[in-house]
Amino acid sequence: MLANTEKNVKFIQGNQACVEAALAAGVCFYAGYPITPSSEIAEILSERLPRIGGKFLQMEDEIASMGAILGASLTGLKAMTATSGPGFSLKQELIGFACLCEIQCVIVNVQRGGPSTGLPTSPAQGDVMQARWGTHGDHPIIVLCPSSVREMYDLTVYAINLSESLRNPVILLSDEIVAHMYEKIELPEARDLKLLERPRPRKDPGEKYLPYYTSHPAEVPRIANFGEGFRFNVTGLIHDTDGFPTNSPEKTEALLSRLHKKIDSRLEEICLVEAEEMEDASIVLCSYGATARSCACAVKEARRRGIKAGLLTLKTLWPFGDFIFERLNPRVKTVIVCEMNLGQIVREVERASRGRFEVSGINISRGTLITPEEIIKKIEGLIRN
Amino acid sequence: MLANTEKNVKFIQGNQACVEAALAAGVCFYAGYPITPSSEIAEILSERLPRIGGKFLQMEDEIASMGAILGASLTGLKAMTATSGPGFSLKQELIGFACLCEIQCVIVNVQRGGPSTGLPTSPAQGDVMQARWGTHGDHPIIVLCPSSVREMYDLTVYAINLSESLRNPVILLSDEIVAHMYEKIELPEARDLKLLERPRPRKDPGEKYLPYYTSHPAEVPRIANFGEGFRFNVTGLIHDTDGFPTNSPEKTEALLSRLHKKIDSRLEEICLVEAEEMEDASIVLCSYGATARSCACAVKEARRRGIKAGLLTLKTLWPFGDFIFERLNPRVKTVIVCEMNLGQIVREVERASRGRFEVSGINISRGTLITPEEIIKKIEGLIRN
Amino acid sequence: MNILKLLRKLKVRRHEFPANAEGYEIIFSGSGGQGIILGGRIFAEAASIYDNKEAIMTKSYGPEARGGASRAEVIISSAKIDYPKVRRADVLLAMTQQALDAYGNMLDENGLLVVDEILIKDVPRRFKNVFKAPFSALASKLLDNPIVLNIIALGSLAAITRAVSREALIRAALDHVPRKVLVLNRIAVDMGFKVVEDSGFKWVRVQKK
Amino acid sequence: MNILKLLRKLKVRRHEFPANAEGYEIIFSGSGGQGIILGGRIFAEAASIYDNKEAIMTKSYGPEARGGASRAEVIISSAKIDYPKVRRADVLLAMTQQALDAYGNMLDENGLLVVDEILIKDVPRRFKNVFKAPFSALASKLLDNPIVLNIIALGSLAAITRAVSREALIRAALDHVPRKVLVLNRIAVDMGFKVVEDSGFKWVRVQKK
Amino acid sequence: MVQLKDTPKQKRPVDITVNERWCKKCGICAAFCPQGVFVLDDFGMPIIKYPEKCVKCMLCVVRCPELAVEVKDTDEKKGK
Amino acid sequence: MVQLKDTPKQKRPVDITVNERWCKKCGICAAFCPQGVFVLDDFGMPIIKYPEKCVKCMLCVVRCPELAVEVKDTDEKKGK
Amino acid sequence: MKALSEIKQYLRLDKFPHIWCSGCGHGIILQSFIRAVLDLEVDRDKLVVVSGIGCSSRAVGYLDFDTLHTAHGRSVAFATGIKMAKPEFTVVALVGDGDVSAIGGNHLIHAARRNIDITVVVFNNYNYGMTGGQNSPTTPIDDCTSTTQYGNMEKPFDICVLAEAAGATYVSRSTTYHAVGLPKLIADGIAHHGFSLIEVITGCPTYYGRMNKMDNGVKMLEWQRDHAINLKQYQTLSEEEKKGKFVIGLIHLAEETEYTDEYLKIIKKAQSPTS
Amino acid sequence: MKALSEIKQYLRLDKFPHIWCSGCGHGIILQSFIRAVLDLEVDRDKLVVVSGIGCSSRAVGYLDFDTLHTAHGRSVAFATGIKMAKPEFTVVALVGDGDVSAIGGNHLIHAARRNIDITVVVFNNYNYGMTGGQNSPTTPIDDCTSTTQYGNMEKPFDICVLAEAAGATYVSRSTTYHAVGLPKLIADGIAHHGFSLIEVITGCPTYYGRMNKMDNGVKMLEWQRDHAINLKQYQTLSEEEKKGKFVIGLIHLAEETEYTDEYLKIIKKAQSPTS
Ligand SMILES: Cc1ncc(C[n+]2csc(CCOP(=O)(O)OP(=O)(O)O)c2C)c(N)n1
Ligand SMILES: Cc1ncc(C[n+]2csc(CCOP(=O)(O)OP(=O)(O)O)c2C)c(N)n1
Ligand code: SF4
Ligand code: SF4
Ligand code: SF4
Ligand code: SF4
Ligand code: SF4
Ligand code: SF4
Ligand SMILES: [Mg+2]
Ligand SMILES: [Mg+2]
Repeated sequence: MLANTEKNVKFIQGNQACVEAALAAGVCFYAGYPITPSSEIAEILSERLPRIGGKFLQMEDEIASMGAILGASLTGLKAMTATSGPGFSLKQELIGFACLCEIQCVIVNVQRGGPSTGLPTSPAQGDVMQARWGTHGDHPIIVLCPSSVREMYDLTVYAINLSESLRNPVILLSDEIVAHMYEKIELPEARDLKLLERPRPRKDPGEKYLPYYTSHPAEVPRIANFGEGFRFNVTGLIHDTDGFPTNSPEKTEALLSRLHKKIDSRLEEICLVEAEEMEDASIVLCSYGATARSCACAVKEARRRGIKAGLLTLKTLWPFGDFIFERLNPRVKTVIVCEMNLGQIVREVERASRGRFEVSGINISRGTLITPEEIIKKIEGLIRN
Repeated sequence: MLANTEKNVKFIQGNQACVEAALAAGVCFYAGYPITPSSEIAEILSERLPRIGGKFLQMEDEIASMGAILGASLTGLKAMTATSGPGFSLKQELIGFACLCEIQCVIVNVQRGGPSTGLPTSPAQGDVMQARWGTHGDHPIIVLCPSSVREMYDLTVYAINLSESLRNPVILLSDEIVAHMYEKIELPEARDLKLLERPRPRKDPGEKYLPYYTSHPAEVPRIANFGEGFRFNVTGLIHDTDGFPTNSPEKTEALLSRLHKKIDSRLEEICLVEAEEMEDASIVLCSYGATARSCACAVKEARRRGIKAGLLTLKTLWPFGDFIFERLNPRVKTVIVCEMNLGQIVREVERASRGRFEVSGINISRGTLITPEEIIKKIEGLIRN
Repeated sequence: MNILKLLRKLKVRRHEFPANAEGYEIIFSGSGGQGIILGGRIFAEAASIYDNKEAIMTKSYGPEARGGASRAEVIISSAKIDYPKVRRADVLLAMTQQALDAYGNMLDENGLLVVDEILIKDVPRRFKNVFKAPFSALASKLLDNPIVLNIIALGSLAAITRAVSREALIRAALDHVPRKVLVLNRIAVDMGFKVVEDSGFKWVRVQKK
Repeated sequence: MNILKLLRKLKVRRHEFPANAEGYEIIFSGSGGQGIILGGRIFAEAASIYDNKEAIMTKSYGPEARGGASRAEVIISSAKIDYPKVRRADVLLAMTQQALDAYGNMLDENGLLVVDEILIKDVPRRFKNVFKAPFSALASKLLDNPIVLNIIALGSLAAITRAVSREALIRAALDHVPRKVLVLNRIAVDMGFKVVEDSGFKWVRVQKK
Repeated sequence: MVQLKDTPKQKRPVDITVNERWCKKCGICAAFCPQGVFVLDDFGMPIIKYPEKCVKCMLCVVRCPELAVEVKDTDEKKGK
Repeated sequence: MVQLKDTPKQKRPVDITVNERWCKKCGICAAFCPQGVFVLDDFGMPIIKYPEKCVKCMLCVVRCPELAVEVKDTDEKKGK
Repeated sequence: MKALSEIKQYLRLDKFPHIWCSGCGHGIILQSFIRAVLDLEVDRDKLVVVSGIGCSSRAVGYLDFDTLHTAHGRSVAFATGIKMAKPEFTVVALVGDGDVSAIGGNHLIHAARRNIDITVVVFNNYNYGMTGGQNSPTTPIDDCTSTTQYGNMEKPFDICVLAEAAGATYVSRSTTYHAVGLPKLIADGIAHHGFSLIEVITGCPTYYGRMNKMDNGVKMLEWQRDHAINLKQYQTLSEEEKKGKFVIGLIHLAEETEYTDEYLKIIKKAQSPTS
Repeated sequence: MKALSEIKQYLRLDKFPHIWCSGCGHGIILQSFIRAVLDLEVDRDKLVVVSGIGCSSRAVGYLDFDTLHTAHGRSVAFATGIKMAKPEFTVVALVGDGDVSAIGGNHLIHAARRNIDITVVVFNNYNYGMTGGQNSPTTPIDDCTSTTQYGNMEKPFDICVLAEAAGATYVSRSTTYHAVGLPKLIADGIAHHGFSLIEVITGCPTYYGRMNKMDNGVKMLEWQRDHAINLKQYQTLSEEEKKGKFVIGLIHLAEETEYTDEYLKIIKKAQSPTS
């Protein structure tokens, strides 16, 4: 019985797991603006960060929060913010800035019912497409989605690692259920965490420092931190490898393509997915976040009823792992995408399917979790037809 | 020779055509914030609107502009705003508000190079997915895309009509080329325009006014204007038919589904597409906006070279017309989507294809128009393989 | 009175298959200031950390969070818990009339209802197994501290259901209270047990269908 | 000097097929304040509204719009114009050295180059057909108004190319100027024609390949 | 003002009511009534114990956050 | 201050330069030079016509929007 | 003083009891606002009441006028659009301190600058009640909130001073304790032709109060009583005595051209034949 | 006075000539800013210069420090993050009137409120130069711009008054005409420990100037010369004479606790064993 307390086992909510992970992974700067259901992240950090000499800032709005963490990140600190739908919409412009300028940061979006103010205290998964496409212009992005308190921890660490090592914003797309759900979790020792750091300039400051130069097109540029003597420029205009604006079509193309290759060339590494009961499955549930819990429950029940059901739980939503669906066992006849929205990831699965299997969706947006019963009903309906 | 001058033929830029159309269609309220390459719309309206007693407001930012036009629209005026990428990102939160509260308005986004500040004076088509998914939560939206000065006029009128009649924001997604391009256009007489108006309450103000009530699920609610004595409530929270907040899962589902049905049930009517040389085409170019002009040129050249090429020019980007691709002649082997971005509508065509034909993309984002030569090269490459 | 009819009227969704069959699904409900959510959390934590079971807690609240009914849903099980929400509660703790009215229909027909007999005046007859105690009065009158009403209730819940052990509950409770009220809270747990013992109340759990 | 080599160095993209073969592709270039864009617009408008042809104009400018080189691209044709940008210009009007340097390579090898001989000191030898005139001096010295340099140049362009008629050009120009300078602008157009006539300059257009 | 009649306060009794459905028992009416008209019951619900003391200052009405307190002249009420 | 020698301004001539690559011919240097040191050529380019009149007030330097005007003591320049 | 029954005619009675906590001051302001409208005899069908998001902003749901519950911080922008579209309407924004001075600060100062005839009533409870009591730009120094657990280190805005500097032409302040005089201050703001702001100090016993030793509505009102002071009295105090006190009553009043009036002049100018 | 050659050591020479129009005043401020930095002997490797979007904001591209060209209006928010992350850095924002008082107004007043040690230099040319000369929140009444062709009807902000009301502890104003004294005002702002704002009136001959009969840099400087006046002189003027004049020099100075200092105290408190 005592074992648990010794092993640093905690019974905490997802939002707190996120904080614990962030602190363990070295985040020492947070700026945010309160919004349900993400506020606990800010509240806990406002108490914890000063203890370790870190900085907590409550800014005047979400845009300012985003600006502040990007400024802090440019000085070398690991920085993050947390918000929910309305705030996430407001952050979009500066998310694009971070993508283009390759400024690492983690943005937690605890999804609630939308659109607009929507259902502020209810869960939803309506921001999945927005997380990919919310800012103007082509940009690369990584979006991770936890379905338990444990994953809230692990994916927070992963988000920080990906962001630092790839110099790209990473969005942790949680939902009200996972964020407010209390579960038992054993917190790892900070020293057991594998942490990745941002690529550093190879040389000391000198004449010709090219912050955005890379030797091959999928590499991550070795951008210095402010204050180290490199005296370089960062701009949201399309820029050359020297960091200064350019209008050149060739350079524009080169920059945008490098930004995308940075992510796409690491697709399989970035895309985490969990497969359950997939060996012989002919009908596959595909889900993510809190909804994956309903699916896990439904798969067990379906198996109990003799249905060959399997489960794919996506942890990485973007970049989208087309390859996962390309490699599906040909035995798979149908993939049912289950999500608390009116049809978002199901579109991606449809696209990735290329007609190789049927795609169906359980897309419900009403502020409550989709139930295992609803899923079973759908499965049985599909089998009957 | 005199004919032209008598017939009200003008040689004007796309942005001005948009203004002429807006005024002809009854827009009498504009609020905006300057941004290249959309500013001419504001500049011309700032001079023209007062002449007709209309209101022009330059607000402190794009968010305020969006708020102001929604306020004005609620009082019964036809209202619009114009912006470009960065401003469009900022407007996202309130676009969601307008969708949920069913407030008609037209938002012009003259696309320029992105992401972030990007290439402010160069054309791009990088905001296509954002236009659909940019705000948080599931929401219905209509996005139109002109490829000539003439279409800038016609689609502005169409946008206003759709917005008014469906009580939904409509986005006119132009680009720097079309907006700044001068072409000859014959302006119709205002009286020749077919204008649609917002559905009005059937009864005078009385005890039980339900602004969001509809008798069947695809109907447009008959929401009164402020100041008419109905004394109703508008909220960005999920609301009941009476306009007041509710948490009920059933009512939430009903509202969101009605909002989407409002658009989806009229899919074929909303989706404008132009087909050229499609009768016997085996290779089809699919494009929109300025890029469609390159494609038109390329199709002619391809035909000259004996290639059975056809062209689909999408005028309505969202809702996406899956049916267009479902009904393609089986002769069509390949669809090449041509767009000034790194792959947006091509994903939709891939999805809609369901493996029935090959989908390929010419996706170039560098601040200049894709050339007919590049398209021909792609076509010939595909034919060779 | 036909119970089935009543059930239908109240729109209890009948489950098509049992879930978390071996575990407990418990709803803690009351109004904002009563510490109900914290109570649920302590109960779940006791089970999970100190009794080493699986437990999960979720909360539900409207935008009217601050005034209206609040509720915590706790599932305690020996196996991994997939679906985190309570579908049909084995136990419902209701500390206000409003809460009982709002969540009463989530209780299984054979489930246990625990209420504060002072704050709740009207317990519909359809509830078969009802344990009533004056938790609020016990807290304010006997312990001179209205705040511990939730802890007393937890003690009673544990006593009746045995879903958590007394020791685990005490430790979990003490984890969450300021040092100066440790003793008070310990006493509160014991009082909860005592109330049940004194009443001789028993509840035999029937497996949910 | 091998012209082909030069061309390659300057990265002139060779077209794989002729487009707008029957029409004119004209570039108007200069610096911000010279009214170059307006000049292009007047020229295109003359063709489209008053000569009843098809015409299209697009502009290009960097974020450095306000100081640097600006350019208008005009296509005039008897047929519908699909692709709106100039790919290989038949005519290039350059009013600053910077503009010539920037856009010179867009001119077809047999194309016509029209420059201000005062503002442009260095015309590379590869240009075969060059018409030089002191437009800026004509405007400021003879007409006492530097602003009309663009109108004079339009006159010359029309005179050499016949892409628009003199009448159409005059009418289009007058549409765009304040009433009090109508006469001045009319004279400016005529002056542009006169300069060409006086010089005896001829340009025979060769179909682009 | 001129009509000052011999109507001492207790002679024209007022009608003080608390809307129990709306009242949230905050105690404000009782705490700030200058005349001590209210007392709170065990649950915090205000009881109009000494209506005759009321001077109709209306403080309880305007400060009740629930718009639950009403103070009227008795005859006024009758008029309805 | 103590070293006030007999060096009238014209005796220690200054070296005034305009960076022609940067100058945008705005005319500010010429317009506000208290001594009329500059004149503008036909194209608006400033010519240092009367350097000897310069009092080294530095106004032309600090007001040149292009950072194109430099005023130095001649010997200072020699030192380089 | 109007009877409660008259007030109730302007309420959406079926929405009561309201959602605010016991002792929350927002309901007091709600009543005062209706009293102001009643006293002015505003045409209730031409009165639009706008709000943002926050507990305070929920006020509009209880008012039987045309009401608009916008997004967080944006009420003043919407109000500007409404007033511009229909200058003949009376437009009022009921907003929280967070809503209007944090995320909505820019819209506030710009509307004040324009001196557009909108009335803004700020429900200032020194924190974000709706989201659980985080500090707001008005939280006093050293006070505890959910995100300033070591005491607030940020200097607060004086919203009245800010509004005046930005261009507001009517500015006043009061508290929920001073509910008797509050309707008049609000009515004066509405009647004023130009941008008006009335800051009302109100209590959030659930969060700000609880975290600062005022865990019920009575204590919050007491605090207001003890710290608010009118200008005349204030001026008689020593510097030492002034500390912690704040002035209530009219703070600033000026006559300046109003925005929609000026716009009508622009229209005239544009329509005049010479233009 | 430092020689131009010294100034040039702080320039990115390969980026010259700069993009600004002939006669644009922004280059004058650029030089003055470098002079201030030189005079203060700021550690050039610990100086971060931030800007937004606008012609003025392009200034950072020419300065050989760590420079950050953010999004329109957001420079002060980024600057806040940088200063909070590294209190030992000197952080300056070079911004336009549109950038900082229109879209960025909220960040400005909140940074001022916090009194965080950032220096903001506002290049106020009374319009949005970059986008073609639309009116800005500082455009004087009746002036013409691309979007106020009938004359501007909006009352402008006095940015200095606004900043002071919001909490700024150093506020001054000058013009490009007064370029000799400008470096000192900027240097004082940088040296001041707290939030500083220096408003510099500058010319946009291409747009604002052209539309208001000042179509070159010389005329713009003349206008500044004729309308700027120092406080002492100003006070001697009659009300009539004051019209159209504006005060230059130091406007406001106060000593107040600085934000990052206060945060360090919070850290101490949090780390103290009793906490
Ligand atoms: C864009 C956005 N950010 C944050 C929120 C979350 N939020 C809702 S209300 C609120 C603050 C409310 O404070 P205040 O305006 O003072 O009102 P109060 O609840 O205190 O009356 C916040 C931050 C939101 N709804 N939208
Ligand atoms: C979000 C956003 N909105 C609008 C713009 C367009 N824009 C660029 S600069 C600018 C105004 C610049 O004015 P100011 O800050 O005064 O600088 P100036 O050019 O006058 O020096 C605007 C509106 C933008 N880039 N981003
Ligand atoms: S003030 Fe109102 S809510 Fe409070 S106790 Fe009195 S009647 Fe009830
Ligand atoms: S009106 Fe005044 S005296 Fe009468 S009960 Fe109310 S507060 Fe007391
Ligand atoms: S001030 Fe500078 S830019 Fe202007 S003319 Fe003189 S040297 Fe040239
Ligand atoms: S330093 Fe003074 S006197 Fe000398 S040239 Fe410059 S402005 Fe004229
Ligand atoms: S949380 Fe505070 S502001 Fe919100 S209703 Fe409760 S007391 Fe009022
Ligand atoms: S447009 Fe105006 S502000 Fe911009 S560079 Fe030109 S003169 Fe300067
Ligand atoms: Mg508040
Ligand atoms: Mg400006």
